[in-house]
Amino acid sequence: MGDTFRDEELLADVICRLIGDVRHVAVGAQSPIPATAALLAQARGGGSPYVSLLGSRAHTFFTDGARELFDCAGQGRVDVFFLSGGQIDSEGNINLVSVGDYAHPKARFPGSFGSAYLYYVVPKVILFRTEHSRRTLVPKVDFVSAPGGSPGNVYRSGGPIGLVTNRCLFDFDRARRRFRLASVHPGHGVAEVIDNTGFDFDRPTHVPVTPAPSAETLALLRTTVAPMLAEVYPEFVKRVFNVPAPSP
Amino acid sequence: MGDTFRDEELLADVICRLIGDVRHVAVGAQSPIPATAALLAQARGGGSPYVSLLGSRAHTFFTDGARELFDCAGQGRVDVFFLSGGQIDSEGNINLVSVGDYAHPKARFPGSFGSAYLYYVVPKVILFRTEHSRRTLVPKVDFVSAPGGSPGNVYRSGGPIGLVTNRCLFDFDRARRRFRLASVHPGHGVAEVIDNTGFDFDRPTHVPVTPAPSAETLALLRTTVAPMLAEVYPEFVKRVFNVPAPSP
Amino acid sequence: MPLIAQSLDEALAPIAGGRLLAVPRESSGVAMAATRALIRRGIKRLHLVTLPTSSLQADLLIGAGCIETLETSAVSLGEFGPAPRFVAAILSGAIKMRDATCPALHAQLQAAEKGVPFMPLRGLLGSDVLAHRPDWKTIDNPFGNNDPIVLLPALTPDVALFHAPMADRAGNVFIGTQRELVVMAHAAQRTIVTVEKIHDGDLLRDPRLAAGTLAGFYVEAIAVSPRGAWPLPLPDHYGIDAAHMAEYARLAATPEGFAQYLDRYVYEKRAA
Amino acid sequence: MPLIAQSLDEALAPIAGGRLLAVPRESSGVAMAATRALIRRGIKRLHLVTLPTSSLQADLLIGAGCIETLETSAVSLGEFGPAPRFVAAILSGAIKMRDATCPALHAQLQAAEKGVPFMPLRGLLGSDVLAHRPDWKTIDNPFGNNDPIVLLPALTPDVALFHAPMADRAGNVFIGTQRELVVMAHAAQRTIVTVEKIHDGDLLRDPRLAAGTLAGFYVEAIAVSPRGAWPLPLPDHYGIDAAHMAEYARLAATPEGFAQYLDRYVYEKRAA
Repeated sequence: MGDTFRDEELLADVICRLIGDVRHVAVGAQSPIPATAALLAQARGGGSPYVSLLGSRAHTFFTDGARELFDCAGQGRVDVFFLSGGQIDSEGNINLVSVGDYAHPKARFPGSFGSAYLYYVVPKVILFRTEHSRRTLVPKVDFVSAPGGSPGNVYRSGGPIGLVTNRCLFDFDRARRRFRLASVHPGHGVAEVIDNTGFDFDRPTHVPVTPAPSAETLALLRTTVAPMLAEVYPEFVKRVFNVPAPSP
Repeated sequence: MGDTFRDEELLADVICRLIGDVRHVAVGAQSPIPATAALLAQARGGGSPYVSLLGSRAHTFFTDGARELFDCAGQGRVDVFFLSGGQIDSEGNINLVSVGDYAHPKARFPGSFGSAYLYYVVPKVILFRTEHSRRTLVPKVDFVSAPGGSPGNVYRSGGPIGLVTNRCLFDFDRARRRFRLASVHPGHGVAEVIDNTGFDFDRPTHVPVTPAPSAETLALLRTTVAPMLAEVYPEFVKRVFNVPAPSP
Repeated sequence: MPLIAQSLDEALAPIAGGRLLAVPRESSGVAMAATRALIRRGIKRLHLVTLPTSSLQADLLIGAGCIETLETSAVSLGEFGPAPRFVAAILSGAIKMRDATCPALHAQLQAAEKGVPFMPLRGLLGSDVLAHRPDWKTIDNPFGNNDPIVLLPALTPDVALFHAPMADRAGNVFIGTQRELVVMAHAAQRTIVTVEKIHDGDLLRDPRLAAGTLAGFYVEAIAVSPRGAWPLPLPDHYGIDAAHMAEYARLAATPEGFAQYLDRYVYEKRAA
Repeated sequence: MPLIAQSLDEALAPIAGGRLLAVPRESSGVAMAATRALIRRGIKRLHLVTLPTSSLQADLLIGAGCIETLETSAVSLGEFGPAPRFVAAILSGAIKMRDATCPALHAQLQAAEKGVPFMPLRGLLGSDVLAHRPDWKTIDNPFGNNDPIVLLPALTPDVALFHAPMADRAGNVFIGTQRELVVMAHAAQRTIVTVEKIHDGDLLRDPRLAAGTLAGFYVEAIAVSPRGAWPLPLPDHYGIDAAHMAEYARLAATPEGFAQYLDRYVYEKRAA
C-alpha cells in the first residue's frame, strides 16, 4: 500500500503521539480509534504503557469490577483517557446528553458516562470527535456533561490536553481555556477548519501539516494492533483493516 | 456424664437461648463460648441461622475481605454479635482499651476491635464476660470503647440485650440503660452476685435459677458442635471437650 | 437459603411494578431472558437503575412501557448505534430521567452496601449533571480549606437482578471479576439471579472459586436460564449476538418495528 | 512491571524508616519473613497501620524498637494471650498510640482507594475512641435532620506489605478472598508482596483465578518467601504454629526473654 493510509490510521498515529510517555492509558466504551492509538503506543513501547480497554477481557488488568477504573483514576493511576461529545465548545466543555433544553430536548445522546468525574482527575484527557462541523464544535454546549476547566479552589488534577478531529489537531491551553490549532491533517486546510468550527480558537501564523504515519507505524497497526482490537471492535476492524471478526 | 456439665456448656446454652430465632449470628475474634453457642443454635436449627466465625474458613460465607462483616452489619444483615470488655459498667458501656488515665494507663487491653461500630448497628449484642468481679463489672468504665446507649438523635439500630457471666445472666433495659438480674447459674446465689458486682442493678423479688443444659443439648455440643469449633479454637476444644486439635 | 426456583417466573415473583430495580452494564451479565419474562408479565412503573450503563435491556424495557424512572450514566447499543426506544422516550417525555455519571452510581450503591447515608465524590462541580440532581448535595470539605465536594445519597435497590455463569445448590453464585454484582447484591434488599447452570459442589469451599463467589446469604432466588444473557454477552462464556443486535437496532428504530421485535422475540417465548 | 526480586532485602528496599506502613490482620497473609528482615535491617520510626488488627507482627516490631506510631483496632496474640511488647510499650509510653475501630480503618483505606478526602461511618458517637481522635470530624448529616455522623480522613500508606500464596511472572498476585489486601494495595503508594511461589501462567487470563488476583500494575516488588507467613497462618495453605506462638508468648513476657527470642529467631535468619 506504500504511502497510502486510511484516516483512522492517521488519527491513531496523532493520538498515539499525544499519549506520550506514560504508565497507564485507559479507553472507555465506543472508542475504536483511541483504542487503536493506545495499543499502538503499547506496541511501540514493547508492552508499556499498561492499556485498559473497557469491555475487553484480554486488554485489562481490572479484577475489582466496573468501579475499578474510577477508583484507579481517583488514585492518580490513570494517566490518559479519551472523551468525546455530541457537542464540544470553545472552553473544552463537553456535552454527551442532549441538544436544546434539557427538559424538552431536540436530540438526545447516550449520556455522560464517566465524564463528569474522569475529566477532572485524569491528567491527560484527549478529546476525540471525528465529525468536525459547526454542529459538533459549537460556541457553547447546551448541556455541560463536564467542564473544560474549573475555578482554582475546585479539586482538579486533570483535564483536556487537546482535541483530535478528522480535519486537524487542536492543543488546549488550560490556563486560558482555549483551543489552539496545532496542525491540519494532510489534504485539509486552515480555512476549511475555520469554516467548519463553530467556535473561535488561536492559531499560529504558520500551521504545520500533521505528519503522515510512517511505514513502520502502518505495519505495526496492520499486523500487531488490528488483531488485538478485533475482540472489542470487530465491526471497526473488519471495515478499516479488513481483518475478519473472531469467532464468538 | 449424666447430668454433669461444664461451665462452658451451661454458658453456651444460656447464650444460645438469647440468640433466639434469627437469620445471621456473627462471632468476633477470641470468643470460643459465643462461637459454641452460635454453632449450637445452628445445629438445633438444622443449618439455620447462618453463622460467621471470624478466623474460620469453614464457618463463614464472607468473600469480600475483612470489611464484609462491617458492611454486612451496616446493611442490617447481622442480627446477633458478641462483645466483651476489660470493664463493663452499669450503663452497658464497655472498655476494651485501658485502665486508668488513657494517656498514662495502669493496664492495657488489646483494643476496641469493631465494638465502636458494631455495638450501634447490631440489633442483639450479647455481652459476655466469664470473670464476674468488681474488677470487671465496675460503676463506670475508665474508657468507653462503645457506649451502652445513645441520645435519641444518634443513629442506633442496635445495642446490648444482656450480659452473661460465670455467675448469672443479666437482661439489659435499653430505655433505662440498666441491667436487671434475670437468673443465677446453678451453684451460685443472688448475694454472691451482689457482692461481686461493682454496679447497681435491678432484680425481681424471686430470681430464678438458670436452667441446666438438657441431655440433648449436651450431646449436640459434644458430638456435633465441638468438632466444628476445633478449626478456630483448638486449645479451647481440647480443654473443654477433650477433642484433639486437627492436624494443621 | 435462597430458593432454586422451578421456573424463571417463580424466581422473578418478587419483582413487582413500581420497584427500584438495579441491573448491571452490558458486559457484566445481564439477565435478558428474565427481562423478556418481566415484559411478558406486563410489569409497569419500574424505577430502573443501571450500574452504571445499559444497552438492550434498558431499551427493551423502555420500549415495552415498563419504565417510569430511569437512573443511568448512559444508554446506547454501542457499535450498533443509539438506543432507539430510549431516545424516543426522552424526546417524547415518556420517562422520567435522572442523568448520572458512572462513578456516582458506583458510589451510591457502595454507600448502601456500607450502611452510610452518603458518599463523597470528586469531579461533578460545574457539571449540568450535578445541576439537575437536587438530591445530590455540595458541602465544603471539612478536612480542606474552601474545598467544595459533592455528597451522593445512598441508593438502596428493592431488587438487584443479573445473570451469572453458575450457582451451587446452596445458592452461592459465581460472579468472577464482575464485582459490581457483589456491590449490587449487598446494597439491594433482595437479589435475584439467573444462571447458566447449577454447579455440583460448594463454591465457597473451593479456595480458587470462592474469590469470585457471592454467598447465597445475599440471594433471594435463583433460576437456571441457559444462555440467559442472550443476545448480550456473558464474559468468558459467549459473545454478543451481533446479527441479532443489528436486527434489533433496525427494527426498534420505529414503534412498529419495535412491536414486531416484541412479537417475534419476547412474546413468543423463543428464548425464555 | 513489578520487580521479581532476587532477595527479600531487595524487595524490601523501598520500606525506609519513618514511613507509613500498612499490614493486614493475622489471618489474611502477614509477611513475617519480611518483618524479620526489616528488624534485622534495624528499621526505625515506622508508622504502622494494621488492617484492622495485628498479632505477632506488631508485637515483634514494637519490641524491636521499630515503631514510632501505631494505628490499630487491637493487638493481641489471640488464644496465646495479650501481646506483651505492645502492652509494655503502651504502659511505658514508648510508642504513640492511635486507637481505632475496625470498620474505621477499612473506611479510611477505602477513601484513599477511591481518591476521596473522607468517608462517613456510623457508630463512634459517644465513644472515647472518637474523643481521642482529633483527626476525625463529626458533622450533621446533610441528608438528615439533626443526625450527627463521623467523617474519617483518607489514609494513604507509603507502603503496603503482605504475604500471598502465589504471583505470576508479570507480578499479578493471587490473594483469594482476602480482599482487604486489594484495598490496601489500591490505597498505598507502593505495594510489596512476598509469596509462597511463582505461578507459571497468567493469573489474569484464567477466569477462575482472575477473580482472586491483584494486578501487577499495583505492585512494586515481589519476593519469593516459602512459608513467609510463619509462624502465622496462610489461609488454605498452612495453619498457625501453636507451639511457636506459645514459646513467643512465654519469652516476650520479659525484655530479656524477648531479646532471646530475637537472637534465636530473627537475627539468626532461621526463617528468612
